[in-house]
Amino acid sequence: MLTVILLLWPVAAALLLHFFKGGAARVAAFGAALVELVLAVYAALTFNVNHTGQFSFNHEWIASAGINFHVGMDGLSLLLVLLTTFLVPIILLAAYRRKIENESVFYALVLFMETGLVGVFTAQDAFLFYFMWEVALIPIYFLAGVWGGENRAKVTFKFFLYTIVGSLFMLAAFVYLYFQTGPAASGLATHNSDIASFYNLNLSVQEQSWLFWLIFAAFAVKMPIFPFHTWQPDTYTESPAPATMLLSGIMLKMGIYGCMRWLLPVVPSGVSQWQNLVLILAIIGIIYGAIIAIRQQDVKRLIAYSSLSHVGLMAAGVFSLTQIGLQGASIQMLAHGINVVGMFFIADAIERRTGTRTIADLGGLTRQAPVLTVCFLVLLLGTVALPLTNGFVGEFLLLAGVYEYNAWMGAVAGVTIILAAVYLLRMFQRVMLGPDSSFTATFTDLTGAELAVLVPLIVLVFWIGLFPNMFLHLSEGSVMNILNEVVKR
Amino acid sequence: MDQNIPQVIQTVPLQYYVFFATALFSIGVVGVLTRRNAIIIFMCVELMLNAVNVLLTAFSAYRADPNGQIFVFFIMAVAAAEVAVGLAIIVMIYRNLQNTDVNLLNRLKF
Amino acid sequence: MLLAVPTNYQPSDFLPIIVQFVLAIAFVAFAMVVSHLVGPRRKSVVKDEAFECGIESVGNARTPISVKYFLTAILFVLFDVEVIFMYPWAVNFRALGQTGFIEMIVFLALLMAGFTYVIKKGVLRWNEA
Amino acid sequence: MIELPALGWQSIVIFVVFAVSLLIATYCTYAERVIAAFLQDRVGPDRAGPYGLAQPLADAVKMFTKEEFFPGGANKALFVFGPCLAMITALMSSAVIPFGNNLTFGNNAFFLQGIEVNIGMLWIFGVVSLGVYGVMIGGWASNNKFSLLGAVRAASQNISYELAMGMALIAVLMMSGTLSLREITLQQSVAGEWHFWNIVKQPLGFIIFCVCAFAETNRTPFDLPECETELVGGYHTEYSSMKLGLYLFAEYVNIFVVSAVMSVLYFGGFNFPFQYELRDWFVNSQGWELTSAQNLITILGTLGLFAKIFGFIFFFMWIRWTLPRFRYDQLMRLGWTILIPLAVINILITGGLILFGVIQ
Amino acid sequence: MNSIILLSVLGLGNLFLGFLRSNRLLLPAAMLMLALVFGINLIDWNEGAQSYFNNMLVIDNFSVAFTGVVILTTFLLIPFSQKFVRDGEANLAEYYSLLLFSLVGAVMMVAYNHLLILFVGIETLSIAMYVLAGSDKRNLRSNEAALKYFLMGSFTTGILLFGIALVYGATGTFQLSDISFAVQNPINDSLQPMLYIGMLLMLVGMGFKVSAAPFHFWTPDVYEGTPTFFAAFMSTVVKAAGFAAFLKLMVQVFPAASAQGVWLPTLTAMCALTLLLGNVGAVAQTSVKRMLAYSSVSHAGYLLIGLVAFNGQLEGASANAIFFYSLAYSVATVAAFGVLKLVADQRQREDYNGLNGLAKTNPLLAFVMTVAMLSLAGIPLTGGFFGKFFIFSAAVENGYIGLVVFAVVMSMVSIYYYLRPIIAMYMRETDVTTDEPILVSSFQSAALFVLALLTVVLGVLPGLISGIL
Repeated sequence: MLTVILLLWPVAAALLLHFFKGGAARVAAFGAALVELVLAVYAALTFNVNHTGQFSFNHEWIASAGINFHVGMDGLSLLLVLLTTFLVPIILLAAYRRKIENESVFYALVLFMETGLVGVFTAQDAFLFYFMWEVALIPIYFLAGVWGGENRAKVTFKFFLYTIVGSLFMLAAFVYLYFQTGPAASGLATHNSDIASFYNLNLSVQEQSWLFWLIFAAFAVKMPIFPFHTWQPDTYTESPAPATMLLSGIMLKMGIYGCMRWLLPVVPSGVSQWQNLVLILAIIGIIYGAIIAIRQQDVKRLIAYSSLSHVGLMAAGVFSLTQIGLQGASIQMLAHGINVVGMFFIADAIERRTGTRTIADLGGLTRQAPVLTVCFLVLLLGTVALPLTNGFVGEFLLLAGVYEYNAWMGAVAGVTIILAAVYLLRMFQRVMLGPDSSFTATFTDLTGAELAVLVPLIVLVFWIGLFPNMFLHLSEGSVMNILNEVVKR
Repeated sequence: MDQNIPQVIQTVPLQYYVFFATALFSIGVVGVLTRRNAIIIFMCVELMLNAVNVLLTAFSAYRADPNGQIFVFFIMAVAAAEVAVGLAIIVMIYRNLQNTDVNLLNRLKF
Repeated sequence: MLLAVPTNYQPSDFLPIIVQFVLAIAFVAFAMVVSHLVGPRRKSVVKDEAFECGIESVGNARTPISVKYFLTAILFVLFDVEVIFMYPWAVNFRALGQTGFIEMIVFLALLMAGFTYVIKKGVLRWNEA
Repeated sequence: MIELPALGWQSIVIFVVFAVSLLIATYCTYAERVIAAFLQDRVGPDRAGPYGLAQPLADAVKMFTKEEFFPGGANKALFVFGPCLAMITALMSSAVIPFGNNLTFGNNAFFLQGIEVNIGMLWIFGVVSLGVYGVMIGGWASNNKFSLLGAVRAASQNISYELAMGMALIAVLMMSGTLSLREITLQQSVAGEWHFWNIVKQPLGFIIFCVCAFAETNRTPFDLPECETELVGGYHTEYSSMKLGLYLFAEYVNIFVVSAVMSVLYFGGFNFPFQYELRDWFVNSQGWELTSAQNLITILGTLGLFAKIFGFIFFFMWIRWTLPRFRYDQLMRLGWTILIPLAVINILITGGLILFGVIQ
Repeated sequence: MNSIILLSVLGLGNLFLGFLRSNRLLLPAAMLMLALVFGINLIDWNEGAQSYFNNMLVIDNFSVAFTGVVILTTFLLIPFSQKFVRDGEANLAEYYSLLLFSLVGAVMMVAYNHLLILFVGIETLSIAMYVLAGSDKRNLRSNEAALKYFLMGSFTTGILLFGIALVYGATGTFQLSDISFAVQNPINDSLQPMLYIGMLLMLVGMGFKVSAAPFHFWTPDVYEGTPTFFAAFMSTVVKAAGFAAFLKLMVQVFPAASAQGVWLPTLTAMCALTLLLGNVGAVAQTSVKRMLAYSSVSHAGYLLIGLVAFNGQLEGASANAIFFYSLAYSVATVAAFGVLKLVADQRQREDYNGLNGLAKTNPLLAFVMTVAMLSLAGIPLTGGFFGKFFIFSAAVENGYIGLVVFAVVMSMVSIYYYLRPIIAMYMRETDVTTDEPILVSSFQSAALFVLALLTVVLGVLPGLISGIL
């Protein structure tokens, strides 16, 4: 039931937001997001790591088709719900003082999206999952499209088309799987789409082989894995900062989560058949993203490519099919979400002050804005995976997982850390150090509100870095279950 | 009611009616597809309907089943309504255009 | 069977119609041919002009005429078909009995409703438009 | 195939009917003038032949020898076709009218009727309606504004009154239950009851039918299509010689046919009062054979029918010189808003009376 | 049956309301009438099959459901006729009455059990639509639309009738169940070809009516020329009723395996072609109205999938799917046309750029249009998604995977043109012609809101009506 409340509260709040105008809407939205966070934390506190499928709720949705409104949380879901509910207020806070037209609509969309995201992470029914998957897409499309930059129409169109086409493949696969299932519990329909039924299907290797690609297409686009990524840098760049944060901080994770929940256990043979290829693609993505990032002149684009590189690593970890890799992915999802949101926030803060995102135009911010520099550095180091930061735990586990699967691949993937250090530190050096440019002459340091955004992020950077077990512990049971399902067949 | 009628009618083989109706119908179809004057097209359509009427009447008579002929009544009634509307449309166009050639009506392109 | 079909008629009963048709055509053709042969023919441009009471005729005679005529024609088509519907009913009136009569009252009520509408709509107001 | 003798007899009847209708139409022109003269208290045609009886023939000769005129800009084929069509349709309708009961010679019974079909009424109705095409085509083909206007008026008027006419007929059909004119006629004869004629049961229907018949034949007071004060000659303004003759002729043939139809439908057709009594008198008192008596009655009936027809024709002419012409909108309003509702009311009354057994 | 009588009588009554001095009463009256009919119609729900006129007309859940769809659609559409009221349109009462009369036809089409009723229903619907297509008398485009629609429509009727005649000749009856029986147990093998030709001609006729390719070519022209308000009616009510009739025809008349062997491949090919031409055609358009016309063709394609995948009875999954799809599609289309009409009435343009900046000047219009477009594109959270979903599932269940894959690809294509209005509204700037807010009465706003709400409710809680047949 708690899950349902988690799902419904943001929607309700989004609808109520219509009655607020301007600043009041901002406060109300933030309040609503905080309430959601409190609920999620409450869920986390009452969560029993030894049980799966908690807070679950199962009710007929489309009785005639055996589709149920089945939601519930295990550790992995909880982790991502926590991430979502934590980041949304942060993002809302980040939008504070931004000049936004139609504020109430903007915030309503963000809250609306939160429902979609929570829905994706908690859905226990294939069609519900797909439904929520798309529900999360629509608001972000409008957030990016309406409040975005110059090229937004074209860019968001591309984004929308990519993701929707990918997810249609997934839907097709789900429909196919659906027709392989037995009758629904209610007995009204001849099939059902519960996750448990999907896990228990007897599919031939060949079926799994093509089903794999259908389902994978959706996730690969969303993450994005290397050849499916072309929408990503443009979209990240053109979107307004809050949308970029939502995209990179949370939406990316939908893909990874989807792979773990809906791909590996459903078509295990298909996965093992294509595992190598996916890993290679992921590693190409890592290297490719990193190399392109080095060449970038635009701060936002650079972060976007870095994100691409990191996602590649997460995907590689997931597809290593090792416990350690999956665990690494779980924690890295959290870490990356926090880091990348922080990075984009800082990039946005700089852009708002200077009016430019071009690295060459910037420089010497350290002197005018020491607090900003410190925050930036911490997040950057987290991203570079310095020990004691959150990034380290994730990347280490991921690399270990990939290494366990194939040492060579592990080695190549490891390059990511070096490359990340290269492009990130280079950016830091050009932007923060060095002589002032005409753009940065009147730079001011972070305001209180901006600090309020960054402090919780930085606290978490260290918290996860220092006490990763708190989080790993949460997801361990789920990861084991997933691997069991994979091994079982 | 009367078994005599179909026998009398059957002195002309059914195929003749079918061929005749099909020929009429085909003439109508060809006319609709090739002619460019709205009135002529319209008349070709009426020809098609009449072919149907012939066919239905023939079948109906052969089977001593009145349903076919009742159908014909309805076709005639409906055709009359169609004529009414169709002529009104054509008159309307003529008053605007002074012409009934459908080729002139190409403001809406295919 | 709904329609009463008298039994003692044969399709061949209609054959004499051909005879009459031939007669009619023959008479008309005779009249036309004879008058063509007998009558004089003197053409002239002035004579061939349309006769409009001596006033020089202007414009094409195939001009659009009042739309009221079209309306009348269209209405006739509709009402005439409805009347045609009544023929089989009338012929079988006794067989159909009371139900048939009630149905026809409904039919006529609808017909008259349309009729009233048409009249009220001003089809017969010839001095307008 | 049909046996030749039957067709032969019927052909003879058709031929006779044809000739008679032409003759009557011809003498209608004479009658019209004579009656006009009588009503206006002046001398009618009296030069050609005794009492001017050869006048129609003279007219015919004149028509044949007049110049055949084609106006410039006319569509020649249609210009010729118009009067032909008018005439053909007029001539086609007469054959189904039952002019008499059967004559019996030995074992053979002959109907005094050209064509006995079960849909006689529909036939007349259908063919007569075609007549309007003749008018329309002729008027349009003339390329004359008066003609066109006359033709359009004629068409509108004809179709308008055809509705009321059809509806008036429905009431008759409800009583008779058949479309055969012969059956309808026979139903109007019950021994000892000459008033069994439909006019008794259908007075309203008859009035409607009669008015419509005037309009259908374009007779005064409904002769708008050719009203000389407005439209010169109406649709036949441009016509001359025999083509004009055919139009005029067709009108009189139509008068004849309509009169015959009215007689058949409402005035008992070839039935006449006390016919059964007369027959019985011949058989019982004079000792005639039944067939001979019957034949005599048949012939008398035929003569009676013609008497009725002549009466109606006289009525037509009488009206012509009595009533003024309608204005066009009055004419259309009469047709649409008075006659049609009246006809509907007539149908309802008839239906009710039949269902309640008041009339059989 | 009640709804047929009521609609006819009310339509007639409405006609006479037109003689009142003011036409302000007409709109509420029409809405009241439709609401009344809608309620009366529901009385027959779950009452079992009731047959009328010697079993020529059968009212069962199927017909009640589709009657509900067409009446609801009309009800939701009617508020957009307010401009007519404002402008003092002289023939307003006639328009409403024609709509009501055409609904009579639609109801007959969904309730027929005898080909005569099908024919009369189709014609009642069509003839009213011919008139309405040309209702903008002075506008040549409207004239032409009327003429094209009329010529194509009557041509189609001829084809359909010839088909009916041949089927009658082969089976000796017009009654659906009797025909079905005769098809399964042919009396005379020599008549089979006639039956099949007749069947195919009927297929073609119905294909024309629902504008399935290759018989769709008239659709864009007609829709474009027809006044927007009536084009909306055409693409919703006419289509829904047409498909209900089509489905009933195929399901009840020709389920026999031998017959299926003939019409199923034909229909499948038609379906694929419709999808292709509809979607590809829509991509190339610059006018929103034409785009919607092509989109309606493409939706005919999706509905045809449901027809291809029918599973033998009117209560089956594909009937449900077609029902749901019709409703979702109708609601979304009405919303789209409604917004388009409001915009086009004021801005005098129907191209994409006419929508520029609508989000700024009229957020509600933009929102409703967006919901409509997303629904038509089949994006979740809207009824259109579940419509497609049910249709595709029905098809997959019956093994038409190839067709479904093709349809999915085509619906990807469709996203391109459905997003264009959204892009125009939200992401393009206003210009001189578009910076004035569109005047929308609160009444119309309410209607738009209801339309959007209905679309979303269908998209969130499809279970409410998805399995009711």
